[in-house]
Formats: sequence, C-alpha cells, structure tokens
Amino acid sequence: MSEGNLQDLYQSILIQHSKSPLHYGKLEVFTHFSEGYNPLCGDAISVYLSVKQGTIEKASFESASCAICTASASILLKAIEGTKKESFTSIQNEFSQILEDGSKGQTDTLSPDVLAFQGIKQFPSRRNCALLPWTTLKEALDSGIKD
Amino acid sequence: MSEGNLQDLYQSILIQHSKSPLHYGKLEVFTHFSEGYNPLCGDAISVYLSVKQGTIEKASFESASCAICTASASILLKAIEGTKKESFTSIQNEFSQILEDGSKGQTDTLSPDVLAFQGIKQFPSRRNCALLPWTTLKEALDSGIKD
Amino acid sequence: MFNVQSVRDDFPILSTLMNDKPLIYLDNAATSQKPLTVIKAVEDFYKTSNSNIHRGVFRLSELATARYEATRKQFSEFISAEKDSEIIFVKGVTEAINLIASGFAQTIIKEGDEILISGMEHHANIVPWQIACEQTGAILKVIPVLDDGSLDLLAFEALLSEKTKLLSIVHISNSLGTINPIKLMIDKAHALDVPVLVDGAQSAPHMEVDVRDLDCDFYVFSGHKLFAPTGVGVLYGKEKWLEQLPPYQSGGDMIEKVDFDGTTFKGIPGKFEAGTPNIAGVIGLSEAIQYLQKLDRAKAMAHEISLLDQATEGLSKIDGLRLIGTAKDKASIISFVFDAIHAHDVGTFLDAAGIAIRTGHHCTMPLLKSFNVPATARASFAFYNNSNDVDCLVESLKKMKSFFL
Amino acid sequence: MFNVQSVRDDFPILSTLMNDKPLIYLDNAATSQKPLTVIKAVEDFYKTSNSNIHRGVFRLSELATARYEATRKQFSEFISAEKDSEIIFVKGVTEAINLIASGFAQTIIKEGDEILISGMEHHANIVPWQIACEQTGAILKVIPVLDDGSLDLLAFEALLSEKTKLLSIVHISNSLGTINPIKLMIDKAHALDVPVLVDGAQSAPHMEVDVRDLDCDFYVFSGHKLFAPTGVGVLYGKEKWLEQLPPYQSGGDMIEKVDFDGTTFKGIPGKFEAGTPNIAGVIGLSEAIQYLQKLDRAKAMAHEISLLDQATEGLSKIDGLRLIGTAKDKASIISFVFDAIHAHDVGTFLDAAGIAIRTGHHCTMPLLKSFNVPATARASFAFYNNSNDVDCLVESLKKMKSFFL
Ligand SMILES: Cc1ncc(COP(=O)(O)O)c(C=O)c1O
Ligand SMILES: Cc1ncc(COP(=O)(O)O)c(C=O)c1O
Repeated sequence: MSEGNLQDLYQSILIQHSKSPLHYGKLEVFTHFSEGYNPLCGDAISVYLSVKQGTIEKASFESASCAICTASASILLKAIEGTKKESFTSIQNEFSQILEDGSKGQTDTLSPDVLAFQGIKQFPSRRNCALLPWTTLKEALDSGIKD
Repeated sequence: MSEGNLQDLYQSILIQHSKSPLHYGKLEVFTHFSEGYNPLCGDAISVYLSVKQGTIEKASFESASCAICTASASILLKAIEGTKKESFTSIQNEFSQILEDGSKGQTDTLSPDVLAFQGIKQFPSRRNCALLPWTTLKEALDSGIKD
Repeated sequence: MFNVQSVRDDFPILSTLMNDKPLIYLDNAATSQKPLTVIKAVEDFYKTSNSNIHRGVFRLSELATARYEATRKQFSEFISAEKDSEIIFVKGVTEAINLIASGFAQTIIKEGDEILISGMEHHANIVPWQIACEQTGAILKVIPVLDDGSLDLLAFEALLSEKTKLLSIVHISNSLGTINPIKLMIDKAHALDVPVLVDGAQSAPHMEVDVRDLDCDFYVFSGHKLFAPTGVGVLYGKEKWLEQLPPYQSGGDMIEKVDFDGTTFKGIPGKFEAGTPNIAGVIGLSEAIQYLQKLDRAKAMAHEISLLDQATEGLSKIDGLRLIGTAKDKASIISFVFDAIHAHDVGTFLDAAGIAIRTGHHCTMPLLKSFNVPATARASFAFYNNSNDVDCLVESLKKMKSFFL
Repeated sequence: MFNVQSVRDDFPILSTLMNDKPLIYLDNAATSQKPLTVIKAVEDFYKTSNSNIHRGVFRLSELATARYEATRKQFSEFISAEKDSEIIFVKGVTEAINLIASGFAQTIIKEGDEILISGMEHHANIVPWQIACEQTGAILKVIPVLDDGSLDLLAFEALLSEKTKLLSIVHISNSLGTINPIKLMIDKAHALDVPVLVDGAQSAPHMEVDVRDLDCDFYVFSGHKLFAPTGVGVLYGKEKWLEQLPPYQSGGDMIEKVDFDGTTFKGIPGKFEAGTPNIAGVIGLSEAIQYLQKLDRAKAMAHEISLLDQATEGLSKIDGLRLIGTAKDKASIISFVFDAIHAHDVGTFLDAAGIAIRTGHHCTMPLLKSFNVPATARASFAFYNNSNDVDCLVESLKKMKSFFL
C-alpha cells in the first residue's frame, strides 16, 4: 500500500462529501431516530427520519466522525430521502457489495458518488466507518417511533 | 546425571532405612502429634511424641511415603529420642546443612547414616521429601498437646 | 500405517537429551510438546508482526487482529461449533471453568440447587464448584467411580434430577485415561433440561471433537496440552448460554461504552475477553490446529492405542505393579503403583534413564483417595511417541525393581 | 549518550517494512516490541525445555519450575519487593485489577464504603470497580482531571476520607502521558489508612519502579508492554494484603488438599496461581527484565524525554493541531487532535507512510469525554525510537494537512 492506495480510499468525491455533507443537521420534526457508535475510533452519529405512509420523506444526520463515515452518511441520506422504507434493504445490499468486492457494478438507487467507496476494500479496519450510518439508519427504521 | 548419581541419592544405607524404618508405628501414649503432607508427591506422615519435662522420651512415626521421606523419618526419630526439646533446632540446622551443600561436616547429634542424604543436592525436587518429617516434627513440638 | 518418525522430526525437543539420555517424554497429559511450525509462528509474529489487536488502524494491527479472529473461525470449524462467536479465548481450562462457575453462581444457581460432577474430576473441575456452591447454598453431587475406573452410570442416572443445574464432567480422565460416555450422559442430562459442561483438557489431544454432534453446552480446552503455547485456551459455549452469563473479567476491549454513570458491555465473544489477550498464544494455537488438521487423526489415534496396548501388556507382566484404571474405553494414559516402591521414587529412577513421567495425585486427590493410593506413576502417550518409548519404560521399570528391592 | 542504534538492532521488527515503508512504530503504549533475547528464550524453551511446572520430579520439569520461580525472585528484586511471595504471575493488568477488585468486593468493601479512582483511568481500572461497587453497595468516587491533564490534587484530598477503602490510581496515563505524583498520593492515603493500588501498565516501561520506596500496597504490570511476551503480567501486593484476599481462580496448583468434604488452599503466592500458568511467557518476562537491567535506564529515560520534547515542539508548530495533555510531568506519550481531521483519518494517513500510531479513545472514554473529544491520535515512544521517527511523524502530519484540507 502506498499513497496511491490512500488516494483510492480518500477519493476526492469522498473528501468533498466529508467536508460539506448533505442532509447534515437535526430535523425539526422526525418520526424515527437512532444513535450509532463505533467504539474503535469514536465515530458517533445520530440519524433522523421523518416517515409518512411508508415513505422516508425527510432524512438527516449529525455526527462527530471521520471522513469515511461522514461521506457515507451524506451519500446514504441523500439516496434514501423520498424512497419507500422497504427499499432500504436493497440499497444496503448494493452498498455492501461495493465495500466487499469493490464491484464496479451498477448503482441502481445510489448516486454514482458511492463508487468512491470501492477503495475501502484495502482498508479492512475502515469498513465499519463506512457502515456505521447504514446500521444506524436500519436501527432507526426498526426501533424508532412508529409512523 | 546418570545411574551413578542415582546411587548417590539412594545410598544403600538410605534404602535400608526405607525398607526397615526405625521407630515405625504409633505410640500408645503420646503428648504431641502432627500430620504432614507433601501435595507434590502425596507423601503423608504422622509423628507421635511422648515428651516429659522437656525431654522427648519416645518418638515414632507412621507414613505412606517415598524412600527418601521414610529414611529421613527413621533417622530423625532415632536421633531425637532421648534429647531435650530445645535441641531440635540445632539438629535441624545440621540436617539442612547436609541437604543444602552436601557438607561432609561433622554430625554431632545425628547418626552418621544421615550423611546418606548428601546426594540429594542434585535432586532439588526431592528436597521436600527429606524435609517433611522434620517440619512435621517441628509442628508437633510447637502445636501438639502440651506436656 | 502412521509414520511416527516423520512426525517426531516435527518436534525439536524429541531429539534432545535428558540426564544424558535421549529424552523419552511420557508426560503428555501434563503438557504436550510443540511442533516447529508452532514455535516458528510465535517467533515470526514477534519478529515481524507484533502489535496489539482490535484497536489500531495501522496495517500491523489490522493483520494481527485478522489473524486473531481467523483463529476463532478456525477453531470453531475444528470443533464444528455453530458460530464463531461461540469461541472464547481464555488462559486455559482452569480459567474457562472458573468463568462458567462464577457466571452460574451469579445468575443461575440458587440455594438447594445441585451441581453434578464426578469422582474422577481434576481439581479445576471440583474447587470452582465447591466455591460456587458455598456462595449460593447449592449442593455439589458426585458420581462415584467404579473399581475399574469407569463411572457408575446407574448412580449417575439416580443423581440426575430437576434440581441439577449443571452436569460438569471430564471427557477423558487425566489420571486414569478413562473415556467417559459423554454423548450418552449429555442425552440423559438434556432429557431433564440439564446443561452439560465437558472438560476437554485431555480429549482434544487424543480425539476429534465435534461439539455439535455431542450437543454439549460448554466444552473447554487448554492450548498447552494441544501442541500450542502455554497461557492460551478455548471456551466453547452455546450462544444461548454465553448470552445468559455475565461478563467475567472486565476492562478494555470487552465494553461498548464506559461512563461513570454506567457501562455497557459488548456482545459475545467480546464480553468475555477483557484486556490484551495472549495474542502470540492464539497465533500459536492457530498453527497447532493446522498441524493437527494435516495429520491423519484416525491413524494417529490408532497408533496411540497401539502404544497403550503395548504398555498395558508390558506393565501387567511386572510383578508387584498394579494398574490403576482399567476401564474398557481408554485413551493412551496409564497409571500404576508398586506395592513396595513409592511413585515418587519410580519417577526419580525413570528420570535418570531419560524417561519423563508424572508421579503424584495429578490434581485428582479425591479420585486417588477412592482408590486408596496416595500417588500413582503415570505415563501418557502422544501420537509422537513410539514403541521404543514403551519398551524403554517397561525395561527401566524392571531394572528399577532390582535397584530398590 | 544513549546509543539508540545499538538498541534498535536488538529488536528485529524495527527493521521490517509496513506498507512498503520502513516501519516507524509509535504505538508502544498499546504494546511494546520484543528484543531478540526474549524471542529466543521462548523459542529455546519450547525446543529444549518445555514441561509443566510444580509437579514433575523429572529433570525437565525441575528446570522449568526453577526458572519460573527464579523469575519471581528476579521480578521481586527488579521492583524491590520485600518478599518473592509478593509477586503473583497473572495474565496482565486487567486480570490483576479484576483479582484485587473481586477480592476486595468479597472481603473488604461494605455498603456505603468508597473506592477512589481518577478521571484518567483506563477502563481496566474503572469497570472492575463499578462492578465491585454494584455488588457491595459501595460508591465509586472519581478524582477530576484538570485542563492540562494533571490530577486535581485538592479535589483528591477532599475526596479521601475514612470511608475510602482503596485508592486505585494510574501511575502514568496511557492517553495523556501524565505522570501522577503517586508517592505523595500514597502518603496522603496512608495517613488515613487507605491502601493504594497503582496501575503500572505504562510506568514500568518508562521508569524504574521501587515498590518499597513508593510504599504502595499493590502495583500491577503487563508483560507485553514491558518488552515481554503477551499473556503474562505481574501483580505485586504487600504480604498482609495478599494474605487477606481470598483466592481468585481455583483449581490445580493453588490447593493444599482437595476433598469433597472441603478444600484447603496454599499460602501466597500459590493461592493466586490456579492452573497451568503461561510458563513460556514467564520465561520471556525473565529475559525482558534482564534486558532492561543491562540498559542504562537513566540514559534511556533521558532519551525518551528528548523524543517527547522534540515531538511536542514539532507538533505544536502545526496549525490546527491541538495537544491533549500538557501536564508538566509527562512520559513519552503524546496525544493530539486536529480541528478538521478526525483522528481515525490521521491514523490511516500515517499508516500509509509506515508510521504506526493509535487513534481512538485508548480505553479511557470518560477521560476523552472530559476533554470533549471523541478520539485522539496518540504517538508513544519507547527507548528504541529515534529522532528520525519523530521527524517522520511531524513531516507526515504536515503532508497530511494538504492531503485532506
Ligand atoms: C494504564 C493502563 N492500564 C491498564 C491497561 C490494560 O492492560 P492489559 O490490556 O495488558 O491488561 C493498559 C493497557 O492497555 C493501560 O495502558
Ligand atoms: C482433565 C483436566 N482438567 C483440567 C486441567 C487443568 O488445565 P490447565 O492447568 O491447563 O488449566 C487439566 C490439566 O492439568 C486436566 O488434565
């Protein structure tokens, strides 16, 4: 590994998301909420959702987290807003696939920005950074205030 | 080490004592008593003393023990019978000296048989076998029935 | 046929001398020797990869963590556990049983309950239960041992009841070699919903262990007896039990979040692995398992049994020698006493001939008491022993008789 | 002058690569590297002398036992203990503190009593006390940490009272490097008859420890941070305390006699060492101490402090970097955060440059919370680090800024 791989990990698109994350902040009104924490590195994230009739109408997050986690949250919340609750699983699978094998496969639902996560394969200890927003959002959906 | 050293350890005098120990058996009447146990090898010994006016008039032992321990008890109890309680410490020091440095020094109180224990120096794990009767007798003197 | 010479070449210590004689190591039940691959793995780890685990983001630490966790997976497969998280790394069998006993005492055992063990248990499977019983007011029940060194199975069935909160039983007796019918015992226990802990200290080195087939609730191992380094062992527990038990030691790495207002623990296996573990030990264990997996274990076992048979026959012919433990089903461990020579003297005599055996109570005092002997001499064979080792043992014992008698 | 190059040659890992760059190992507070003599001692033990201890009468076992017990003596001298039996071999600091906490909970702490720790403790010196307090109804009191990372000693004196049953305090903070004035604190505590446990995980590698001079009641060490193998550590305790505490784990080797009617335990140190210990680990520890004793430790310490000064100066000049922990009295551990770059990203960037540091909470979550940072980057130097290591760290951090910002 070298600084070359480092650029694979921190692709400029990812750095951009981390510096100016989308959907950052707390929703004034939300129906679902969860906090996630990665004890290894101290990443902490809160996810807020406003779900109406099965549709995630609004989604936002706040975090004290590393670049990978922040960018992942930014891309995720952008993708999820406006979708049906049920579609989360397929989006999540898509994302896992990219982390797992760095697959250059289609991104059906996610913005192409997500391909910036392909480089993470070489950094196993950073996988959880990318996943934290996803598991937290899942928890929010599963155990949050019911709509 | 070889079978030569083995003969140093198991000198014939010692084997003899172990096969036909002196002062073996339980005293019918005794004033002091203690049991000793070596968890490493399972040696177990009971020491019986009949002490009158500070003199150890009678001394015997029973044991389920290895050759070294049995011979040591045999020699010790023979030496101790008829002596003053107080003289035990000096006899014990004499014995420790022999175990410690295999000293060919004088044996003032102990029978010359005790020199058979010189070989034990090469067998550190067997030291406790030789010492068990001594510590047990000491306990009997210290904490046994008072005379 | 099992190629014992080629296996011997893997164990450097087997070509050393003891007391100027070629070492004949027959104390495998106390601790096993290590193949060169295990020794090398530990050495290489320290020379090229040493790092703490679970915490670093740098490459060395990632690799060490990956190897540590891969060993969990590997061991889980080795004993056919259902989930990797059912494998907890501990110091050895003693710590494993203490962990379980302490957890049971805290959350499961109540006054009047019973814990069932056997009369042939190692102290490590007695004392923790005595303490747990003392703390809770439960009662320790003991399955008697028959004259041949097998368990009294009728008594076992009679002792088992709905009061029994755990059956904790040795798979293979370290003093007698008896292989207990644990599958049958587990079935009987489960019929009354009694969970079963198997002390596998002596079984894993001698046979393949399949915890799913046995259906035991806990199974515990010591690495040092399994051709791995000292200071590492494995506790296998069914998920449902591990989740029920409270953490044992607490500190770093086993927590989710620490706050002076309260602390939350990790799930399994993390919650049972506090502090920096014996990382090099686990890496050595990984190599040891790989070594075993490459062996033809069926042949290795057959070879061990042939050594046991040879020893049994040879020793039986020595006048004044009595075998302790003659159960039908035995592993390659053989205990004996002489009428007129104390075990300790036997040990010293054999030592001078380069033969390492154990003498004493083998941490099974109650068992020896039931056989009415203070100590036995015990020879225990591993797959790397050969028939020459047995010959030397038998010949030396004959010589010994003329020396002492 | 301290000859750092000659010392570096003793540590094989320091000439390896990480991510194709020469390894710069700055994670010594997590675990230290091992000199070749330690690695060789472990290797040789397994190749020529491996045997279980305390039980065999054969030569191998006698020798292993002798070396194990000689290490106890050696360590006792190393820290100037009064008696060898005050040295207990354990797995590491985590086990040591758990042993003491469990013993105190069972025999000493009562409802309403207080245990006093500090706000900069490692989780290993927090969670066991939380549990002990929960079990007994005692109260955990915490000495606050000042902004510079030193203890609030006025608050300490106010918190100390006759209700305090133990002061348990870290000697050197693993996150901040702060060296606490423990001698003074011990004096104050003893004035109220409060015993003191010192967590020496980070101090023994950086300074000479004299427990008799300190007059502490307990002092605990992890071998893996002291250039010794993983899975071994030392608990020092004054005889009077060790005798008061009940056994911790139970099983083989710690008993005098086991009977189903009752069991008697050995005296110290045996009563605290149940089961087969990490024998090879103890032998490695013995070599590590010998290695340290051959060093000129005063010079080694001065060298470490010069590295700390160089790093402090270098890092202070980087814009946007903030040092966490700036107490006057510090060991060579330095924690820092960036305004705009998360510690985790710092760690990954340095890793690519071959530099191993730790990032995260360093098992001191409450401390980091009090500094209001979720994580820090931490570089920790051992005597084998050199000024080139510090230069590389500083230069890489500068490069990193332009990479991320
Ligand atoms: C100050 C301090 N205490 C306790 C510990 C725990 O030590 P171990 O993980 O070796 O048990 C550590 C090391 O992580 C430490 O730095
Ligand atoms: C049957 C049995 N159980 C438990 C133990 C204890 O194992 P360890 O000392 O490795 O903890 C042993 C080994 O001495 C054993 O043979």
